[in-house]
Amino acid sequence: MKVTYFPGCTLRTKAKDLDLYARRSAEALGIELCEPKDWQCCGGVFVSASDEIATKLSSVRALIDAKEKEQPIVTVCSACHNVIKQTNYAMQNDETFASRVNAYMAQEKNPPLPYAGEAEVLHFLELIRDKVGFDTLKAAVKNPLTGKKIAAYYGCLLLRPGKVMAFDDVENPSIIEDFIRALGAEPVIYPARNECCGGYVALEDPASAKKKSNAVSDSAKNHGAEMIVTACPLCKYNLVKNGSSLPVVYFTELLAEALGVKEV
Amino acid sequence: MQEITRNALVEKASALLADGTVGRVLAWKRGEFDYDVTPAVFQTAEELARDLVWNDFCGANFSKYLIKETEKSDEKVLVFLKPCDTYSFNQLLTEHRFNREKVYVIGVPCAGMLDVEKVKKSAEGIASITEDSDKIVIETLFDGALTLDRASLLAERCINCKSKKHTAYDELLGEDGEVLDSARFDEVAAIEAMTPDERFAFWQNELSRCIRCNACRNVCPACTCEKCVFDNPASGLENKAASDSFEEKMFHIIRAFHVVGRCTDCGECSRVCPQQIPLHLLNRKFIKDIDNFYGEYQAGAEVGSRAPIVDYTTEDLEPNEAVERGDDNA
Amino acid sequence: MQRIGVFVCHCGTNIAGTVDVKAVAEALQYEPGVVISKEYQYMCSQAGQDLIKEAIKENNLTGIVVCSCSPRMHEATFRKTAAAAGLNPYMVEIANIREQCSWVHKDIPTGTEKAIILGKAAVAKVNLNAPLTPGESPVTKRALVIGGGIAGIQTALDIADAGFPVDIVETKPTIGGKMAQLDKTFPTLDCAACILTPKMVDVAQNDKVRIFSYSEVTDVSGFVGNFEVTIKRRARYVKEDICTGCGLCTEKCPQKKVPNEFNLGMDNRRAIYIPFAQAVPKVATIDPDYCTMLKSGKCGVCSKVCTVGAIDYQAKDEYLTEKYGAIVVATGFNPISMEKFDEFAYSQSKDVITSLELERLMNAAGPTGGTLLRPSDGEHPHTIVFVQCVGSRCASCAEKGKEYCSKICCMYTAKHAMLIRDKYPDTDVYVFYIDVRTPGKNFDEFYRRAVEEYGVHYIKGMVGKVSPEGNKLKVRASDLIDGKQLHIDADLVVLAAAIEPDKSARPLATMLTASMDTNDFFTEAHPKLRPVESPTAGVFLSGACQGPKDIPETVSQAGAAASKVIGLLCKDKLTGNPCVAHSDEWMCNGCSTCEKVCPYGAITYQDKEFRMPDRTVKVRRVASVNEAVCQGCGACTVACMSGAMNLKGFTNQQIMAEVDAICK
Amino acid sequence: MQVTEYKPLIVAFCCNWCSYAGADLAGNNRLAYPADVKIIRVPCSCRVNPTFILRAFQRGADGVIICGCHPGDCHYTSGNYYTRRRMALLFSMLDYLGIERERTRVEWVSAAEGAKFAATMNDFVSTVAALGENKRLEDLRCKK
Amino acid sequence: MENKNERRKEQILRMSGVNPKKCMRCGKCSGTCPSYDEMEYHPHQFVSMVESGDLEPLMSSPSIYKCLSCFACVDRCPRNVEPAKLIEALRLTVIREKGANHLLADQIPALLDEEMPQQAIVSAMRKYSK
Repeated sequence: MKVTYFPGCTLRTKAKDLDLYARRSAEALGIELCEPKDWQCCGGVFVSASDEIATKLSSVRALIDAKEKEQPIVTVCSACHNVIKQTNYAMQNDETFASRVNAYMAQEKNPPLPYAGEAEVLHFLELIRDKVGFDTLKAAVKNPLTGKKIAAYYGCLLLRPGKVMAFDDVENPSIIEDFIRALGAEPVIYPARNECCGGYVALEDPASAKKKSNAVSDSAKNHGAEMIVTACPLCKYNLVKNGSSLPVVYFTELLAEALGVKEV
Repeated sequence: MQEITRNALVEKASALLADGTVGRVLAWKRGEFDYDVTPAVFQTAEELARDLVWNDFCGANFSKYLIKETEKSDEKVLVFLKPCDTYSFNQLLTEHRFNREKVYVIGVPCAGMLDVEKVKKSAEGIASITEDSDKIVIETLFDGALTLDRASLLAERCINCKSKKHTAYDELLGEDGEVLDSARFDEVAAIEAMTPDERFAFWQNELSRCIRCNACRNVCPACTCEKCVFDNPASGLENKAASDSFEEKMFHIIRAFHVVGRCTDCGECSRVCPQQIPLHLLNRKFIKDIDNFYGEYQAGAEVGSRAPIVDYTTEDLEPNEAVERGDDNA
Repeated sequence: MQRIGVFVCHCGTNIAGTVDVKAVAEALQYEPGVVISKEYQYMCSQAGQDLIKEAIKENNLTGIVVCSCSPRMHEATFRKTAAAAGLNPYMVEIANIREQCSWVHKDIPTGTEKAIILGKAAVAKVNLNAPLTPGESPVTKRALVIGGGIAGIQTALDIADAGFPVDIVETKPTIGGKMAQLDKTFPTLDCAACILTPKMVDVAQNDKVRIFSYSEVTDVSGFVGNFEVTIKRRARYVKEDICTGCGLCTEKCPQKKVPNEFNLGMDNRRAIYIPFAQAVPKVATIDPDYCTMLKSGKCGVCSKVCTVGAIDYQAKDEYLTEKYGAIVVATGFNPISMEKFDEFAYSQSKDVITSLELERLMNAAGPTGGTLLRPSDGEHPHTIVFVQCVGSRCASCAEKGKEYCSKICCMYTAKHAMLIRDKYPDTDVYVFYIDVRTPGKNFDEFYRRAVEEYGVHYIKGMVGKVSPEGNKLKVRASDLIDGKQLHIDADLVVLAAAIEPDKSARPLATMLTASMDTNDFFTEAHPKLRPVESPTAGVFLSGACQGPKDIPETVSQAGAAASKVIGLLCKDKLTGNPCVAHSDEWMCNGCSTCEKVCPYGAITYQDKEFRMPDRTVKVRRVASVNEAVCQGCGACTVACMSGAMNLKGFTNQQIMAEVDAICK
Repeated sequence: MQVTEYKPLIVAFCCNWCSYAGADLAGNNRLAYPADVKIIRVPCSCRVNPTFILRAFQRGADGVIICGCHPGDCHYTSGNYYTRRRMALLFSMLDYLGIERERTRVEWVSAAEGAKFAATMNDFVSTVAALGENKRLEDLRCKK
Repeated sequence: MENKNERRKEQILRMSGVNPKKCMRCGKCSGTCPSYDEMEYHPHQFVSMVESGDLEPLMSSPSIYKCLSCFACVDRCPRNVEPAKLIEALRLTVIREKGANHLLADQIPALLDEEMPQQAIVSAMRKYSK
């Protein structure tokens, strides 16, 4: 299976692990990750104002690339996924926005056909759930993580806005728990798993971010978790920076470990 | 050139006549010239062997004939249907116009039919026509043999073919195709894009040629009324000939309206019009509007579907908006 | 050719002030068919009517046109006048030259000209009128009530009281409905069972009432006064007439792990069961999904212990067809699923419950014997949070809940809060509300008592999230009055779930051709003036199937529906409206298009034999209109492309004649 | 002598339950509208066959308006919903044929909306009057 | 002045696509907001103050920078009002009117640390700048 793979800038710098293990695991699962040529930063945050066009063009370029290759576009970073998915939704549902974007795109060197949200946007976890299947994953596991009690941390970007992301049940998600089970470990359910870590204010108001992050890591710990797993570099940063007493790892690292491809 | 050979049809029909599955066969028969193929009923293998044709001129849609043919005896009727014909077939079944049990349908794949007018324009004094894969060879009385591209002679409805998939059959010759993405609404959109004056002039020009021969109505598989309003003195609409500048418009608007949601866009009306009026553009306008206003609907895609004209939602658009919406589409 | 009389009314100066009535009468007398044309001061007066009657008799008139006020005013008057003179009342047409002419136009030439044209149109129409006679149909003097909750029970009792036989069809093994599950009722706090069960007994013992429990309606045909209904009696594997309801089987059944739906799955029952002690009919039912005997043929304990031999494992569903004159729908409501509101953690914690579940937890016959205990650990909850409007008043585009107010939640929550504070004064009770809606007799007083006397904390604001942490439920909510975000450690959270019509209502509406709104509530014939009738003649509405209702409202509507039914069943014959659709069978194609647009199901198709001109006999499928059901809207006439379907009194030809007359 | 101004001929189909009653109410309240409007009473707007509209135009009408109960308020529950679809398609077709779209209209007028009825008719008459005589759909035989 | 404020309100409503009239004042947004305690004005007040045109106090309040854009209020609002989008539009309006970023580029290095992911920096710029 070939998919268009959008790594995003954080995965090239501070979150190299997230990227590296995603690549190794994908290979082990027989998925070929095709990076779009000349991809640009997704912008880090989806600006919900409908008259913001320029900041969303890089996502549209990546989406058009995927559409032309007739592949789903896959990301591992929650933020990239959120931005690209929301941009795609706006292209499908907001005619004014879409026509303005297409007008911009028509100015490009090799103008593409008008884009109307045809590409399929998948998070790496969705790719595993919907295209690979957790049963297949389970069968591919070489080093089951038996006995580990792991808390899945969703944060907000993967889930919300629920209508747009359509990732899982917003209030009671299960995809990462199912993922953890497939790897042989035991998921820990705790109520703060879909609360915000305070990510975006990390720079602006570290005290507020600390409060939010600690609430998450404390809740996970109180429910008996030994480890927190996340898909988001910013969540990881916030939790670790603010003194999470539990180790925080990327889901791809766990995946690579279970598939026996962590070290090569 | 058609994928299935004429002999395959003859053999199939003869076998079904011989084993008593069917009593009669509805198929195409050669006319005076190679291009004027006509519908015919065959009752013996000999007739079939002698007269049945299957070539690029077999445009006629037999669905409507089944209403009368199935009533004639208790035996089953064998009918050959092209993909587009099966939509009409299903639509007639939806309307309970004949008994499905009395018909044996053989689906025949279709590579598109030729436009007789285009053929006639391209050659004078046609003596015979033969098909050779993507070429058509026309023997003429004056200019010898002409070889033409088959594609250049295709009928408009076949260029814009909406489906190569049979929606009904008992038996299929060859492989079934798919529903196609066609550009059949492009012409409608082009008219919508004109100014009102241009549109009026366009239709005035087209419809004023109408001679009220009723061929469009008589061939239309949706026009199967026991008594047509235009033939019924009690309807207040009866009129045998166009008597004023509006009469023919009224006839065509009402006719198109009577088949709203029922017209499968088989294109027979335009095929038979002796004045070459593009009547399908009226029906297609309704189909396009239905798709835009109420969601896509293809009459005859399945038996028993409910046409949008006899359905509603509480959120439908207002008639005054409908015209404006039409503008945006243009 | 008709012989038509024209009668132009002055209406004092109302018409004559702006219309030259003499000129109108004069102009119309030369219209085709007109033999006499007169004007008079007041046509509707006795003298005016006498003038018309005499003219009809003297001139052997076959039709009349009255140029006067609106037909909505005096059409009925002039029809009676015509009938009194021996003329068919449907040979009368009115030209409205007052409301639609003299009153809206200023000068006499304009008014006169228009009046003449309106008159001509009426003459043109009457030329094509035909005498019409309204049809009559008999009335089956028996009523069907669908649904055996308090609405259905009350309706059935009232109808039976008037001496008419009634059948109740109930899908559950017992009647009683939602009210049977309740503990106390507001605003009087009397026990629900104490007031409901006597009514259940009344209905069971009333010899005019038959109860078909564990049954459903599967088909309805016919029309007002003459419905034919097929009722499916599901196999309960226990002979209803033999079972004594002793309950021995339900004690001995080895299959103990069946979720008890009467207690909303909070405890278990056996595979053979009687839903509750006061069930009516009090007979056991075997649940085929759980009974090992039915599933694998091994067991048979109930049959062995039954002393009267009532068990019948071979039982099959039975169908029964009955005739009814009237049908009452009383299918009731259900709370909506809380699945899409998991910010309140309903599916994550057993201690987040719905209000109906709380009713069972507080009911002496419930899973806890009436002691309020947490479902998770059986402890007494000390802090309880009530969340109002869960799924009610949601924007329609929210796709989660319902746009409407569920109406009953404010009051039952006040009741719950009050009862809890009364029984367990050491409990803190918080109610988060958006608005407290108490428009009912003694309702607001009741709510105020909860606050003032019982010390329930009413907080204006909404709960944002409930997080199960340990054995607590952490509730995060806003307090809009104090401008605070509250964090409450609760032991129990109670959700006031929105209510929705029972799922059986939609297919039932289709069978009855009764209309529903977008929320699947049945629509009434008129929202103010005919609130208990459905627009489909002979179908009546009782209780929450028409909209959210509390018990007092349900009972009064049930009585109202019963009185409408009684009014109908008292009649021996029904007279219809003769202006109904009619199909010309020779022209009909049998295409079924008209049937699709008929809102009343008045059109059916049948295969009929026709003698053809060539003397052969042909079987043709043709439409036929049930004149007793048709209301005369005319939707079918336009759907019919051949023009076979026409509307009496408003035929295609008549309307076109009017168009022609106006456009001449 | 003043030159007679152009008077359009307007046919209005009104449903018996709402719009016809609305027209009566306009009369009761003496709300004037041009006499060019001639009302034909039908039981429901869904009784209006497209044929009637075309017939009116053929015989020389300059505008045709159909009035019914507001959607959701139909006396027959669903009649006006069918009207809405039929007329949406018919009007779109007339427009497609180049016939001035302003000559046809559907309005929902309740029994309580006498003022709306009069206002609607005033507006429709002036719109059609501005278009002038209906040349595109006239019947040469019948028009004087 | 009056007009400027009206125009500004319209602009905010258009940018955000929010119709504050849909709000039924239930306060669920404020009951759900994780940053409630850091705010001077709370999500439900954003909605009602924008509706009444009371924009100045909002635009000069630090509260608009306290929103985490976590969208919990958007998902849980029973009326689809989407307060977070409104707050974002307010923030953008302030920044556009000021013609400068809320955080200045030379302020940022002082706020950074070794581990902070790009994502945070880029989004901080995007979120608080134009």
